[in-house]
Formats: sequence, C-alpha cells, structure tokens
Amino acid sequence: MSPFNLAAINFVWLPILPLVVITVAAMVVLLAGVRVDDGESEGLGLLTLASLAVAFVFTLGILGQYGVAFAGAISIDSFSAFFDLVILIAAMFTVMMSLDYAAENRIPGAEYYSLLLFSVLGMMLMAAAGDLIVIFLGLETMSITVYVLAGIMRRNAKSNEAAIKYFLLGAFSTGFLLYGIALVYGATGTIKLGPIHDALASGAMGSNPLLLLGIGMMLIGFGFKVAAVPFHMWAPDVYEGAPTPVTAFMAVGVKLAAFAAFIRVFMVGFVSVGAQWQTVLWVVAALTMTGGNLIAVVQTNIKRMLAYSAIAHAGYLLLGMAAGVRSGPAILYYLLGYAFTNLGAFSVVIALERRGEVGNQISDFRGLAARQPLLAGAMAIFLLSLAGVPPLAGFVGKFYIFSEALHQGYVGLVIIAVLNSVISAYYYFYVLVAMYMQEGGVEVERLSARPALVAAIGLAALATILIGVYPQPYIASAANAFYSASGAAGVRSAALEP
Amino acid sequence: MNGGLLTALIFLPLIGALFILMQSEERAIWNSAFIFSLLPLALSFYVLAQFNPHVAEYQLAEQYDWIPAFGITYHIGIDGISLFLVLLTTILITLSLLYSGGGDIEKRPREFCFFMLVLETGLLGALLSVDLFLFYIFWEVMLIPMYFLIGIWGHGRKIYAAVKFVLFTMVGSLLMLVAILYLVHQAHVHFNRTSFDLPLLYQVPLTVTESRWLFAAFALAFAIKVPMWPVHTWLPDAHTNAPTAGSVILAGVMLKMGTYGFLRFAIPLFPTVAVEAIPLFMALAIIGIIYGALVAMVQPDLKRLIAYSSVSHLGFVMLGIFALNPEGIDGAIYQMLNHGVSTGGLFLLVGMLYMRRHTREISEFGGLWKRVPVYAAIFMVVMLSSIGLPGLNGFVGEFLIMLGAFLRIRLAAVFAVLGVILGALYMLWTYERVMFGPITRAVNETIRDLTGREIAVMVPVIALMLLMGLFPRPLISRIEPSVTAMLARVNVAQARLEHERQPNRLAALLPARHTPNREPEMAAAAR
Amino acid sequence: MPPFLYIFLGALAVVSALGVIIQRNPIHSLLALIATLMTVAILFIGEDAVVVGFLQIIVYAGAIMVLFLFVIWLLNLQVETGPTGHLALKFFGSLAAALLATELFFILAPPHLQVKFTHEPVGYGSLASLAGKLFTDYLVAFEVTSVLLLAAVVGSVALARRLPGTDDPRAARKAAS
Amino acid sequence: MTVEFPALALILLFPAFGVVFNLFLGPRYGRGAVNVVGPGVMFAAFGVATWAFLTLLAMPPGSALSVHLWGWIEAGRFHSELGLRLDALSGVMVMIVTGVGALIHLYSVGYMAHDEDFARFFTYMNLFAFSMLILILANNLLMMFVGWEGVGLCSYLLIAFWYTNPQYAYNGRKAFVVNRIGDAGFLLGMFTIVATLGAHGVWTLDFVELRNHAALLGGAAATAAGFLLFIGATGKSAQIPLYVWLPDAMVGPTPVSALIHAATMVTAGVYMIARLGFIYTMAPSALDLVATIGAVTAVFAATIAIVQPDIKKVLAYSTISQLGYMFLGVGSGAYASGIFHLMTHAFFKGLLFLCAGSVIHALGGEQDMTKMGGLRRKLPITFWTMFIATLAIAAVPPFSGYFSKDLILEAAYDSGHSWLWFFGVITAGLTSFYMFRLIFMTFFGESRVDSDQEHHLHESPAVMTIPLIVLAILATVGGWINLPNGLLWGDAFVRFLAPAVGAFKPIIEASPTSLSLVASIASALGIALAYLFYLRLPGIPMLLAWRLQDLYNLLLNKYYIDQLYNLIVTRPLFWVSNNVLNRAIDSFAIDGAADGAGLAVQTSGQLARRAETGNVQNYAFVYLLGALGIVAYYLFLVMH
Amino acid sequence: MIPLTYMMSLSAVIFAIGVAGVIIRRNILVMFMSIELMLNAVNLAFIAIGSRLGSMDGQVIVFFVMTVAAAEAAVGLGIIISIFRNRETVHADDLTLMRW
Repeated sequence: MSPFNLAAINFVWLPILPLVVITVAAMVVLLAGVRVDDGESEGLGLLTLASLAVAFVFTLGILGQYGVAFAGAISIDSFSAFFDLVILIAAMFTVMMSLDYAAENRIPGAEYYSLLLFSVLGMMLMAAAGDLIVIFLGLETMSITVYVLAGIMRRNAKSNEAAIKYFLLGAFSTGFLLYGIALVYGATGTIKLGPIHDALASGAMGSNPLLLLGIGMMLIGFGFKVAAVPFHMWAPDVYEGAPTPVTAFMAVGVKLAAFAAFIRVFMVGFVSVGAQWQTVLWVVAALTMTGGNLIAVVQTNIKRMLAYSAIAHAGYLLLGMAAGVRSGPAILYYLLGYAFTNLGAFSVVIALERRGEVGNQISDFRGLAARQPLLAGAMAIFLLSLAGVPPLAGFVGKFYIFSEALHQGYVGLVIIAVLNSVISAYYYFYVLVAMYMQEGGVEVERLSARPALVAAIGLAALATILIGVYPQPYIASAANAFYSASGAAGVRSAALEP
Repeated sequence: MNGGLLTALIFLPLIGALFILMQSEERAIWNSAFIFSLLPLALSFYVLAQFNPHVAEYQLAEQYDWIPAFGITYHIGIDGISLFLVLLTTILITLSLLYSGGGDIEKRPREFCFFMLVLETGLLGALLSVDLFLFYIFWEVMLIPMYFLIGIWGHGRKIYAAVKFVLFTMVGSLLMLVAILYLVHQAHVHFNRTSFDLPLLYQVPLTVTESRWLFAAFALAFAIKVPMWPVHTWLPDAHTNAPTAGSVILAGVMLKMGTYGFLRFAIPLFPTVAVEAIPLFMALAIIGIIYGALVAMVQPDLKRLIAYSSVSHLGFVMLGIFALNPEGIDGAIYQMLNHGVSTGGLFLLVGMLYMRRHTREISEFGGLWKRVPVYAAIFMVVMLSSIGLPGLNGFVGEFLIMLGAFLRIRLAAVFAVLGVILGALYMLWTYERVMFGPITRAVNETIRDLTGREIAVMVPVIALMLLMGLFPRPLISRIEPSVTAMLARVNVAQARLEHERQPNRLAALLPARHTPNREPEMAAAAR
Repeated sequence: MPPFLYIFLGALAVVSALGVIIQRNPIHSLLALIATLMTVAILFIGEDAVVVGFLQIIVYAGAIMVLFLFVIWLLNLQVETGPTGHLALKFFGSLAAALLATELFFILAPPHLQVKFTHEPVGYGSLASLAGKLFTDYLVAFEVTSVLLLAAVVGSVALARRLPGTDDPRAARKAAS
Repeated sequence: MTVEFPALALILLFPAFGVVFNLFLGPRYGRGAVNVVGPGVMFAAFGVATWAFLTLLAMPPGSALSVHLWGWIEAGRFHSELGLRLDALSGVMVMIVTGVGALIHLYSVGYMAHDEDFARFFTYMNLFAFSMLILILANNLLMMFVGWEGVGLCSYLLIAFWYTNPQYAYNGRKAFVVNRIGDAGFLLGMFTIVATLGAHGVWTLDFVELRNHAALLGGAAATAAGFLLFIGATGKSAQIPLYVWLPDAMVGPTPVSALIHAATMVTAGVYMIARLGFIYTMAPSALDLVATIGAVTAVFAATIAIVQPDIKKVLAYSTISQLGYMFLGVGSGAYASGIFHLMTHAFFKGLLFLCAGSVIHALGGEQDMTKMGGLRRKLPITFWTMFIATLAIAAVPPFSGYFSKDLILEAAYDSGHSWLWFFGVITAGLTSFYMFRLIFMTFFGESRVDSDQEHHLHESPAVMTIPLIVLAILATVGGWINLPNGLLWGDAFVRFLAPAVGAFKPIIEASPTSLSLVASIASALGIALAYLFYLRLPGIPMLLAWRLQDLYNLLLNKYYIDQLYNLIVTRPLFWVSNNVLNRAIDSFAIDGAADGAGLAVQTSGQLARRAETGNVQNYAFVYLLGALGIVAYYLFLVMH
Repeated sequence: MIPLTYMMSLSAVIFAIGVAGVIIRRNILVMFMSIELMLNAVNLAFIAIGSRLGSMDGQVIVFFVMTVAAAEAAVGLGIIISIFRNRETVHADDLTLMRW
C-alpha cells in the first residue's frame, strides 16, 4: 500500500484528466502559435492531433470506472467515456481534415486549433456532466467556440454570415434552455441530475406545471442544438458558410455532444416522466425526418445537402428517443456510425474543395469516379451508409433504432421513418449519379500531397464498413454505455448524494 | 464434410471482385472476372452433386453467431426452392461476363466486372440466407451493383431508369424491413427470444390483423421486385436502358427474387393470409399476364418489348405460386428458371444486335435472316422457348402453372391461356418484323453474323432450353420435397380457414385432427 | 420586498424592456437595457440575492454594456429610419411573442404553481454562501467558466484582430511580391 | 396385348436425324447430300413403320406396340411420360404420314431444285415429319400436344419459307397464332380431364389410363373436355371459326401445302377426336357440335371454292371442306369413317396439290387459273394423275373418295343428323363442281398462258412425276380396303380400327344404297354443271358473276370473314393495347403516379425550402412558432 | 414575500419582450440586446425560485449565466465587427447570402 491515499486522489482527478489534457493543450497550442504564420499551421495541427490522442488514451483509461466526481458535477461512467471517445475521434478527424485546409485558406492556426480544443472540452463536459449547470457551461463553451470557428474565415462573407446566424440563434436558444433549467430547478428543487431523477421517480411530479414547462423549454433548447425541425433553420446556412472542417465538426461533434446531454437529461433524468415528453418528440421526430429529407432533395450544394441530411438523421435519432428508454443503446450505436460516415463524407467534400468554393456543388462531383475511383468509391460508401444500405454502419444503426422503436409499438413513426429513408435514398443516390454516371465536374488536386486527408477518408470508410459488417462489439459497448448512465442515476443518488 | 461450401459459394465472387480491383490491364480484368465467375459455377455444380434430393429441409447449412445482440446469426442453407436458382445465377453471370467481354462494354471494364461479381454475391446470398436479417442485407446489397450497372453502362435515360429502379425497390423493401422487425418482436413476445431465424419465425403465432398487415408489407416488397401489375413500371425502364449483362441478370435472376420471396417468406410465414389472398393475387397475376403481353405487343423498342413480356411471364409465375398446390408451385419454380434462361437469352441476342447497329428500334430492322442466319436461328429457338413451345423448357412451366391454377380456380387458367396466345402473337410479330421481309435499311446489308464468342455464349442457353424441356424430372424431383414441406403449412392454414367458415361440412369430411384453432388463444394473449 | 415596490419595479422593468425593442436609436435601446438590468438587479436584491444583484450592476450593467456601447460607437450606428424590413414578420413576430407570454402566464398561473417552499437558511445570499457553493459543489463549473472566458477572448481576438498581410488582400499581394 | 417394341423410336429418330443433318451439315455438304438425306430418312421411317404395322397386324385385334422413353412432366400428383404407342389407329396414321410424306419429300427434291434454301427446306420438312409422328405415336395426350404444337411451328416456318415476302411472313404468323387459339382450348381440355380425374385419384393423361377411367369423368366434364379439345381441333384442322389461316397458308411451297395443309397436319384434329372417341362418346352434345361444325364448314368452304381463281386457293378451300366431312364423320360417332376419309383424302388431296405444284412449276410460279388452260397436252402425266384425283374427290366410283365419302354420309344419316347429311350431299355436289371447274380451266380449252411462258412449258422431271403416279394409284385403289358392307371383304378397315376407336352404333338404319345414290347424283350434277359452265358455255360464269355480283363478291372475298376478324378482333386489340393499356394506363396512370410521387416530393421540397429565406429573423420566428406549439402542448397538459 | 407567480409572470413578460425584440428588430446589436433581456428574465426566475426553495443554487447559476453572457458578448460583438468590416451592415435582413 502506498503511503499516500492515491486511490482517493486518482478517483477525483483521473476522470477529468482528459479534460485537463485538452485544456492544457489548448493553451499550449495558443502560445505556440503566437509566432506561426497563418499559412503554415500544420505543426499546430499535428500538436493538436497529438494532444487529442493523449486525451483519447486517458479516456480509454477511465473506461469501466463508475461513480461521480466533484459533488456530482461530473459523472464517471461508460456513457461519458463512450461519447468522449467518439467526440475525440471526431475532433481528430477534424484536425486531419484541417491540416491542409487551414493552411491553404490562411486560417489563423493558433486560434483555430485552440478553439477547436476548447470546443472539444465543452463537448466532453456535456457528455460527462452530472448537473444542469455543467451541461449549460459545457454547451456554452462548445457553442461560443464553434460560433467563432464558423466565422474564422474572416474575409469570407459566407463564413461571417454563418457565424452571426449561428450566434444569434444560438444565444436566442440559450435563453430557452436556461428558462427550462430554471423551471426544472423550481419544480425539483435541484439541478443535479441524480436528485432530479429521484424526485421525478418518486411520482406525484408528473403534472407539475413548472416541470412540464421546464421540460418543454429544455426540449426546445436541445432541439435547437440537434437541429430538430422547426428549430433547425440555422443548420443549412451555417453548414454551408462555415469552413468545411468546421462544418464536419459541427455535424458530428456538436451533434454528438448535444445528444449526449439530451439523452442524459431526458432519457436518464426525466425518464420517469417519459409520457410527458415522448409525445412531443414523436411529432418533432416526424417533422425533422420529413422536413430534412424533403428539402435535401432539392439542394444543389453538397454541404447544404449534407446539412439537411444531418437534420434528417437527427430525426431518426429523435425517433429513438421518442420511443423511450429501450432505444438508448440504439441511439448511441447510430451516433457512432453516423459520426464516421459524416466525417468521411465531409473529408471527401474537402478533397474536392478549393478556394472560392469550387467543389461545393453536387455537379462538381460529376465524373469523379472516372478520375479518382478510390475517392469516389469512398464517397459512395459514405453515401450508401447515410442512405441506410446494408451492410454499412448507417443501415445497422437505422435497423437498430427502428427495431427498438417497433418493439415499443411505434409502428406509425417507424413507417414514416422508412418512407423518409426512401426519399433520402433519392438525394444520396443523386450524388452517386453525378460521380459515376455523368461527365464534367472539377479536377481534384493531388491527393498524395494531402496524406492526412487521405488517411481520414480511408479510416472513415474502413470504420463505416467495419461497424456495419461486424456490429456486435459496438452494439455491446453502446448498450453498456447507455445502461451505465441509466442505471447509475438510480444507484448514485441512493449511495452518494446526501 | 460440407463446412463452408455455401459460404465459399457466396463469397468467392466478392473475393474475385476485390481481386479485379487490383488489375489494371483490360484483358486481365476480363479474364480474371471470367475465371472468378467460373469458380462459383463449378462450386454450384458441386453443390448440386452434394444435394440430397429426398430432403425437404435446408441442406449444407451453416450457422454461426453474428450479432448476438439482435439474435442474428449467419445462417445459410440450400433447399429445393433455391437450389436451381443458385445454379441459374452462377450460369447467367458467367455467360454475361463472357458476353460482355466481347466488346459490349466499352468503358471502365474494371468497375463493370467488380459490380457484376458483387451482384453475384448479393444474389447468391439472398438465395441462400435462412436468417431474415441476412436475407435483407443481401437483398439490398444486390440492389446497388445493379444500380451502377444500369446507371453507368446503360443507354438512353439510364439515370432515370437506375434511380427509378432503386426507389421502387426501396419503398417495398423498407416496408418489408418494418414487417420483419415487427415479426421478430412478436417472436420475442411469444418465445422470449429474439431471433431472425426463419424456422423459428415460421412458428410465431399472430393475430389475423397482424398477419394481414405483415403479409401486405412482405407482399408489396416482393411484388415490386417480381414485378406484379401495377407496380411494374420500373421494369421496362430498367430493362430498356440497362446494358445487356444488366438486363440479363435483372430479368434472369433478380426478378426471381420477388417470386422466391413469396415462396420462401411471404407465404410460409403467413399461410392463412396467403390462402385468403389467393383470388387477389391470381387476379393481379392474370392482369399482369394479359396486360404485359398486350403492352409488349405495341412496343417499338425490342428491349422494352421483352421487358413487358417479362411482366407477362412473371405473371404466370405468380399465378402458379398462388395456386398453392404442388403442381402450380413446381411449375412456378420451373418457370422462374425458364424465364431466366429464355429471357436472359433474348436479352443477350438483342444486345448482340444493339452492338452491331446501336439501335433497338424494331422498325430499324427487317429481313435480317438473309444476312445473319445463325443469329436468326438461335433467336428463333430462344423465342420459341419464350412462348412455351412444347419440347422446350417454357412449356413445362407454363403447363404446370396453368394446371395448378386450374385446380385452384378454373377461371384463372382460362384467362391464363389467353396469355399463351398473346405471347405467340407478339413474339412472332416481333420476329417477323426483325427477321422476315426484305431488307429495308441499307445498313443492315452489311451486318455481320455472330462471332465465335457469341455463339459460345448462346450454345449453353440453347442446350439448357432443350435439356430442361425434355428432362424436367431431375429438376422437379429435387424441387418438390421442399415445396411439399412448405405447402404442408399452407394446407393446415387452409383447413383451418375452411373449418372456420363451414364447421359442419368440414367435420363431416375430415377425420378428427389435432390442429386446434389458436386464434382465440392468440387474441386472449394479445389482450 | 413590499408589494408596491415589486409593482413599481416590475412596471419599470417591463417599460424599459419594451424600450429596448422599441427605440429606434441603438444607443437608446442600450440605455433602456441598462435600465432594465438595474431594475432587475434591485429585484434580485429584494429577493435576498444581494451579491448577485450587485454583480449584476457592476459586471453586467457596468462592464458588458460598456462593451456594447463601444461597439455601437465603433460601428457608428445610426437611427433606423422608417419602417423598414419585413412588416409582416414584425407583426406576426409580435403576435407570436404575445401569445408566448400568454401561454406562459397561463401555465404559471397561481392555481397550478407549486414549489417546495423552504425558509431561507441564515446567510442566504451572502458572499460567503455564494463562494462556499462556488468552490465546493460548483468547483468544476467555476473552473470551466475561466476556460470559457479564455476561449471567448481567444475567439473575439481571432475574429477581430487585424493582421497586416492577411486581412487585407492587397497588402497580402504586396507582401508576396 | 401390348408389346414393347423399341424400334418404334426409330420412326422418330430417322426424321430427327434428318433435321440435325440438314440443319448443321446440309449447307456444307450441298444439294446432293440433302436430296438423299431429306427424303431418305422419310423412306427409312416408312420402312420401320411398315415393319411395325405388319407386326401389329400379326397380333390379335386390340393389340398395340409401345415403347416407354422416359418420365417427363412429373410434378405434384400429376405425371406424364414420353412414350410411344402404336395401335390400329396410330398405325394407320403412321403409314399415311410416313408413306405420303416420303413421296412428297421425294417430289420436293424436284420442286425445290432451283431454290437456294433447299437445306433449310428439308430441315423444316423433316422436323415436321418428326413432330407429326410424335403427335400420332404419343401414348398420352400431353405428348400429343407436343407434336400438336410442333407441327404448328413447322407449318409456320414453311408457310413463311420465302420470308422475304412480308405477306408470306404474315400468313405464317397468322397460321401459328390462330392455331394457338385452338391450342389454348386443347390445354384447357387437358386441364379439365386432369382436374376431374384427379379428384378421383387419376393424375395422368395416358390414353390407356384415360380410357380405363373414362367412366369417372362423368357427362359434364366429358362434355366440357370434348368441347374444349374440339376448339383445338378447329384450329389445327381449319374448321369454323378458326379456318381462316389455311387459305393463306398456300403461299408456302406447294409440297408443303400437299403434305402439311392437305394430307397430314390438318387432319390431326380428326385423329385427336378419334383417339379420344371414348370421351366424346360420353358427351353427345359435344359430338353433335363436332358434326354440325364439320357439316357447316364443308358447305361453307365449298361455296367459297367455286369462285376462287387461284388454283391452290381452290384446293385449300376444298381441303377445309373435306376436313368438314371428316368431322361430320367422327362427329356422327363413326370415328373409323372419319379416319377412312382422312386416309383417302391424304392420297387424293396430296396428289391434287402435287399436281397443282407441277402445273405451277411448269408455269414458272403462275397460280391464277384464268392464265392457264389447255395444259392437257403439255403436261400429260400431271393431267392424268390430277384427273384421277379429281375423280376421287368427286366421289366417282370406284375411286377412293367414293367409298370414304359414302361411309361418312351414311354415318351422318344413321346417327340421326339428317340435316347434316343433306349438307353433306350439297357439299358433294359443290365439290365435283369446283373440282371439275379446276380441271376444265386448267387443262382444257384454249391456252391463256403468257406467251413468254408458253415455250418454257414442260412436264416435270421424273422425281416429281413418280410420286404423282404412285399417289394416283393410291387415290384409285385406296378406297377398296373398306368396300361397303357385305361386298367382298366389306368393312375391313372399319373393323380393323374398331378396337382402337370403338364401333359405330347407328340410331337409324337407312338404306345405304339409296343414300349413296343421292350423293352420287349430286356429284354427277356438279360435274355436269362444271362441264356446262366451263367447257360448253364459258360465258355463263361471267354472266352469273355479273348478275349476282353481290353474291359473287361475297364468295370471292370468302364472306369477308378475314375482314370481319380484323375489324372486331385484331384492330381493337391493337388499338386498346396501344392507346389504352400502353399510353393511358401504363405511361400515364401508373408511371404518372410513380413519377408524380417523385414530383410531389420535389415540389414539397421546393416549397419547404422557401421557408429558408436566409433572414435570421425568419428563422427565429419559425423557432418561436415551434416553441409556441410545444408550450401550447404543455399548457394543454397543465389545463387537464 | 411576493408570490412566486408574480415574479415568474414578470420574468415571462420580459422573456417574451426579448423574444419579440429578436424577431422584430433588424439591427443585430439590438437583437443581441434583446437576447440579453431574455437572459435577464431567466435570471430573475432563477433568483425568485431559489429564494423560495431556500437554495443557493439559483444564485450560483445566475452567476454563471452572467459569466456566459460576458463571454457571449465578447464573441458576439467580435462577430458583429467582423461582419461590419466585410459587409458594412449590421442589418439581419441584409445577410441572406445563403438561403433556400
């Protein structure tokens, strides 16, 4: 036995070690970047990548530990670890996409990469939060940095516009979320998730107007972050205007974090009043899927199309949430597959993109298969996965969510989702049409000069296939993650909270 | 020692596909593609040799855990229903590749071979899957290569056709997915076990309403694939615009997936509903037969004409299936094979013509016999097979189907024979316009007859037509045990239905049986 | 807090809040906002949130609003002239906001509202109690705020800093040649 | 007694070998080889057939030779095999087909001597013989159907033999399709039998089995089956209403007309009904229908034949008419009489066609009788043989036609169909009229042949005339094997066939002599009239045609039946297919609905995207609306 | 003590005014000010609820909200400046480069 009570210390600090690493890394990058020219930021990017990797390793280290830290502010469970890992992966992919992109577009590297890291910090906090304040702060940390990231190409009018739109609506939405937190606080007397869960589980709370309105307002707030219809209007514009790596980061990282918090609050915290919010989510999910897919059909800009596609996918995820707690693992699994697929798709978009937004139109993909068969092949895999074609990750995810939803009797919603999948196939396949069956399009710059991007695309494609073909371990860990949060909420409040 | 035989059969083409991706020289691509299609062909004949004709159950089965979380296993097997469809697939893929290497495919041969072989994996997988999830995966997997085949190497409105093909199919198959999930859920409710294994799912007790809806979902998916009237309109576009090999596989094998689906899934899973639905499906099948033939008759485009003739022929198959007696179903399965051979052959022939003249308009031809006697003779035989001339394969199937239909609903067979008449009418008329008469277009004067390679492609087709026409017994005797086993379920359901309708008469007719009426119990359980 | 004070402050807050959105001149809007913040701060104090109330005045009204003012000056913003923009949007927007207020009213109406009422402990709202909470239960949150502020600073610098050669394309071209 | 006789298969194998040889090697080895192999295989088959027939003759009555090849369609409960059976009925048929067939093949060598496509021709001819022999030798109804359709195919191929003429190709298709209509009835008839007997556990179409279990069929099913099968027969044997293809079939080479459209294939319907006599006997109404259709067709076709100018058309309508006779015979229940007439008809009608072919050959393809005349001297052998055949068909004793026609008329009368008998008599008169008209117009009177053809005129070579002579002998003596009852070996043929087809049971016993007398008078009248019109007073036909213009046109245009079918069947069918089914339903309604769904998605997408105005305040407004909705929901929850 | 309903109602009204401001004012700065109004309304709700619950959590949250507001202000104003530099406008309805 060590003379020091190492166990206790470890227990307090180890869980937030990844967070600490990220924070420190952000500052280091910032300082290191002071004298780096904007066009030569690759070094900073690699530093960022390394620190993310370190955080990834540390996060792996805390996998399997359970409990709470900092008086319940931080939850230590597989749920947070799962999301942290996926968020870190998303961040690493984003960095890999950014390496050349940032340099080419003369994005200020120090700020860019440190903001990215700060953003990751916020996301990880959201995933690991144990109370509503940390969720709120994490969300703000993430959002504020992403506002900036969206507008970091300062000379680019679209980038500016994306930033201001996102910022205004984000702040607007913050008001609603906070209002919801206030009301829930009023109804339950606490802002810690564990006690909230217990308070609600004891019953007699189901018709408290404060609680109900609070749930409603929080739904609105989270609905904005996950881009659910009708709170989605920002997404297409922001996705289009933001630098593409940031778009990817938003489409994946922000969505992951938002869902992490959303799930933890609703499917864990508010689980016992599920009847009070599942109906709303039913409608929102249906609207989100349908709206996203319908508008995506008529898009000509690939980033905008992917934005609507992301909205539609949020709809499928919300369908899972609407179907209740059993779908939790399915949502997590879906998010995993979704992350890789979307990251891959955006990587390909970046590969085609050049200054002046050449390569952002779907028509720019024409004839890609003839010129760059591998790139087109990878894109095909991502698109097929997004469309839910087996045996790719996207299919198994949909399958899982629909299956669980059906098991809980949500036949109508699943049929809506399925018909939406058909619509979505139309526009995903339209890109395939452009790539494989048409002529023209833009030339792609030498891929060999961009090894990081190629690696990102390759890894994403590999993961998309692997997660789909042999989903068992991922399903298992998703289930484990979800139930660790879901189960821990009850256990923790009994054991740890005064 | 059969371990892995079917797995090898399914995945050999996939390995070949990946291998081809690494080739760059065109000749090497074609050669390796051909060799990699020969391997499964050989293997499928080995499977045929290993097949025990007296067993109704799945043979050479393999089952491994795949996704235990969902109760999904990698469960494959072969039985009489799928046996010859597997052979048909391997044969047609080989012939298509042999044919396509002869100049039909002018661009991107590597991708073409890749997609053809992936398609083969999808087709074989769908035929051999016993697990519904596995089946669904292969079912969708075969969609994608075909989409590319049509879209990249097609002609005319190829993109429209490809997208239409995918969307039509997806509407059906996704609703089927919902039905599968629901069914599995019910299995979970009743057996407390999540499983996609078909034999288990056969036993799931369902309420009448449930099974009707589920059947409808399955039936829609398969009906689109078949395609039955009125969800057939993707077919003419897909066929017409696809490259020759695509049309061959599409008509030869892929459409059979729909009818196969009825036999393997829709009917045995929901036998009661199937029996109830006999009049509806027979009516649709007959509409398809007559409608397809009449519309085929007035098509100006050769491939479009053949496409509509497929609607007509597949109508026969559906008629046989929904006769729900061994004659009808044997005939239907046989007709599936026939249609694969004869329509596949027709598409190959039209492809050869297209390669020479770059048009498929019937009015562009005329008097070809004089210039291309060999071609004309082969065309004649294939056409006769298609219109069901006795002695060739088509007749055996049509006869059994109509006999089965007659035994079920007499009027149905009366209408079906109209299809036989019309079939002769439009096929012969087409032949007449293409081959007979004087040569009206100067370009046709210089058209050249078949090359050795093309003859090599067609000889096996002709041989199959003769063999299957004269010696159907070895095939049907292998098909039949599985059909009988499937029909046993239907018969029980039918007896139950009759029992409900006319309790007194049935009690008098039948000896005491132990098939208790489970509907009330189920209703109680549902409550 | 006596009821009349509440009524007075409430009315003041509402009126000044309306002022924010009605004034044509951004400066006037800003002044109205500061008035609202002040009024709300007094309400905070009336609700025994003394420290927070003062923080509101010092930090919020004092510091943040000055930032706004700076920006208004920097951008040299003028009075909005005439009814511009989308009138229908303004009309329906106001209507919807009013509807929202109405709905909230009904939900928060007295017969529904139930809070687990607890008497305030001794020292409620004091600096000590606030600090105690901040550095125990909310330690992580507190630390995060610091990071958040840092990130915000980095962000605003990233957006607003003027770098020769990169911001101005002409300068960049000159530097390159 | 049934004996396994494997050599029966040889009868099929010889023509089959001919097919394969001519198809693959014929073009390579050239005319000489084909000319040997084509007819050679038929003579070989004839030899085997003779051997088999003699074997059968040596066996007790009711015996049969058989060979079982292999199980064919065996599915579910139904089973049928490929197997051959030679009994008295099929024995007679095989003899006719191989014998007459061999002669006509031989004749073809000469007839096709100048055609490039001789190999293809003999391929088809051998294939036809092969199919016809399957039809005849089949031991079950299903296999018979194989031959049934096979001969239809060969008929199609041979009618369209000179395919470069679009009209010929059309006629070939017409023949096939019309036959298919009949075949549809045949199929349904088979199904009726299988389904009915199947209910009693008999799942086969084997003739012997059927015969043994015929009683299980019951009257209704037998009637239905008989009726449906007869539809098949009307198609194949060109009876009303499906006769329309046969006159058009005359565009094929003349040996084809002789073999297929006169001697063998078209008689398949008669053979089928005789073969299934045991079913028809149970279905009197079906049998009545057969007799009625036969008699009506006989008169009907004969009336058309009297005005046709085309020598082959006359013979074609004559064939239809004679086939009507045969149906009248079998429809009266006297199956043997039908078969007897079938046989004699094969001799004399085959001969008539071959002679016509010889004439046409000599005239370089001319078929119009108004451009012939006076050929008697130029083509002596042709003339004499044709004259004999005409005497036979005109039922002049002692030529073969006399005996067979008499037998049929007698049966018709005896079976109670006195009206049909009357029809038969009328037909007899018409027959002799138009046949002698043909002879007179072709061989007598002034030559109307084109002058440049005139000096090419020559008698056909020996390879063509020898078959003519052989057939002429047969047409003369062929009827003697069944002399009237009580005369020498009277009724030998009928008695020989009786075990196979059953004996005729008359209802009325009329005096055969007086009946025969009436028919003979009618024939004589016909001959006299023809003599009057076409040799004595050639102006009369013109006058009549002018006076009775409407009637003449009606007959000349074959009662406008082709046009009628065109108007009520073919054209509406195409119109509906093209405009209603293809355009309105398929392209517009169904495809329109599918495309419309896609368009609806596109349009709603276009509409929905209008909400994305780009103005952030609009976004906030939409956001607010959503929030309002959700808050309203919770307000609703609170209120309740 | 003032009844909670009153405080909450006041907060609701200010919140709605803020919401209205965001939608009807096209000047981005004023929109941002309206958002600050919303945040204040929420703060008021936190304080009022907290004092009735007798829990300090409400006040702590308000503290954090203020911090966040400051951070938002910094970033938001930065974005506004950057926009103004590029486009010479602070009107929301001028920023419709991306739409549909």
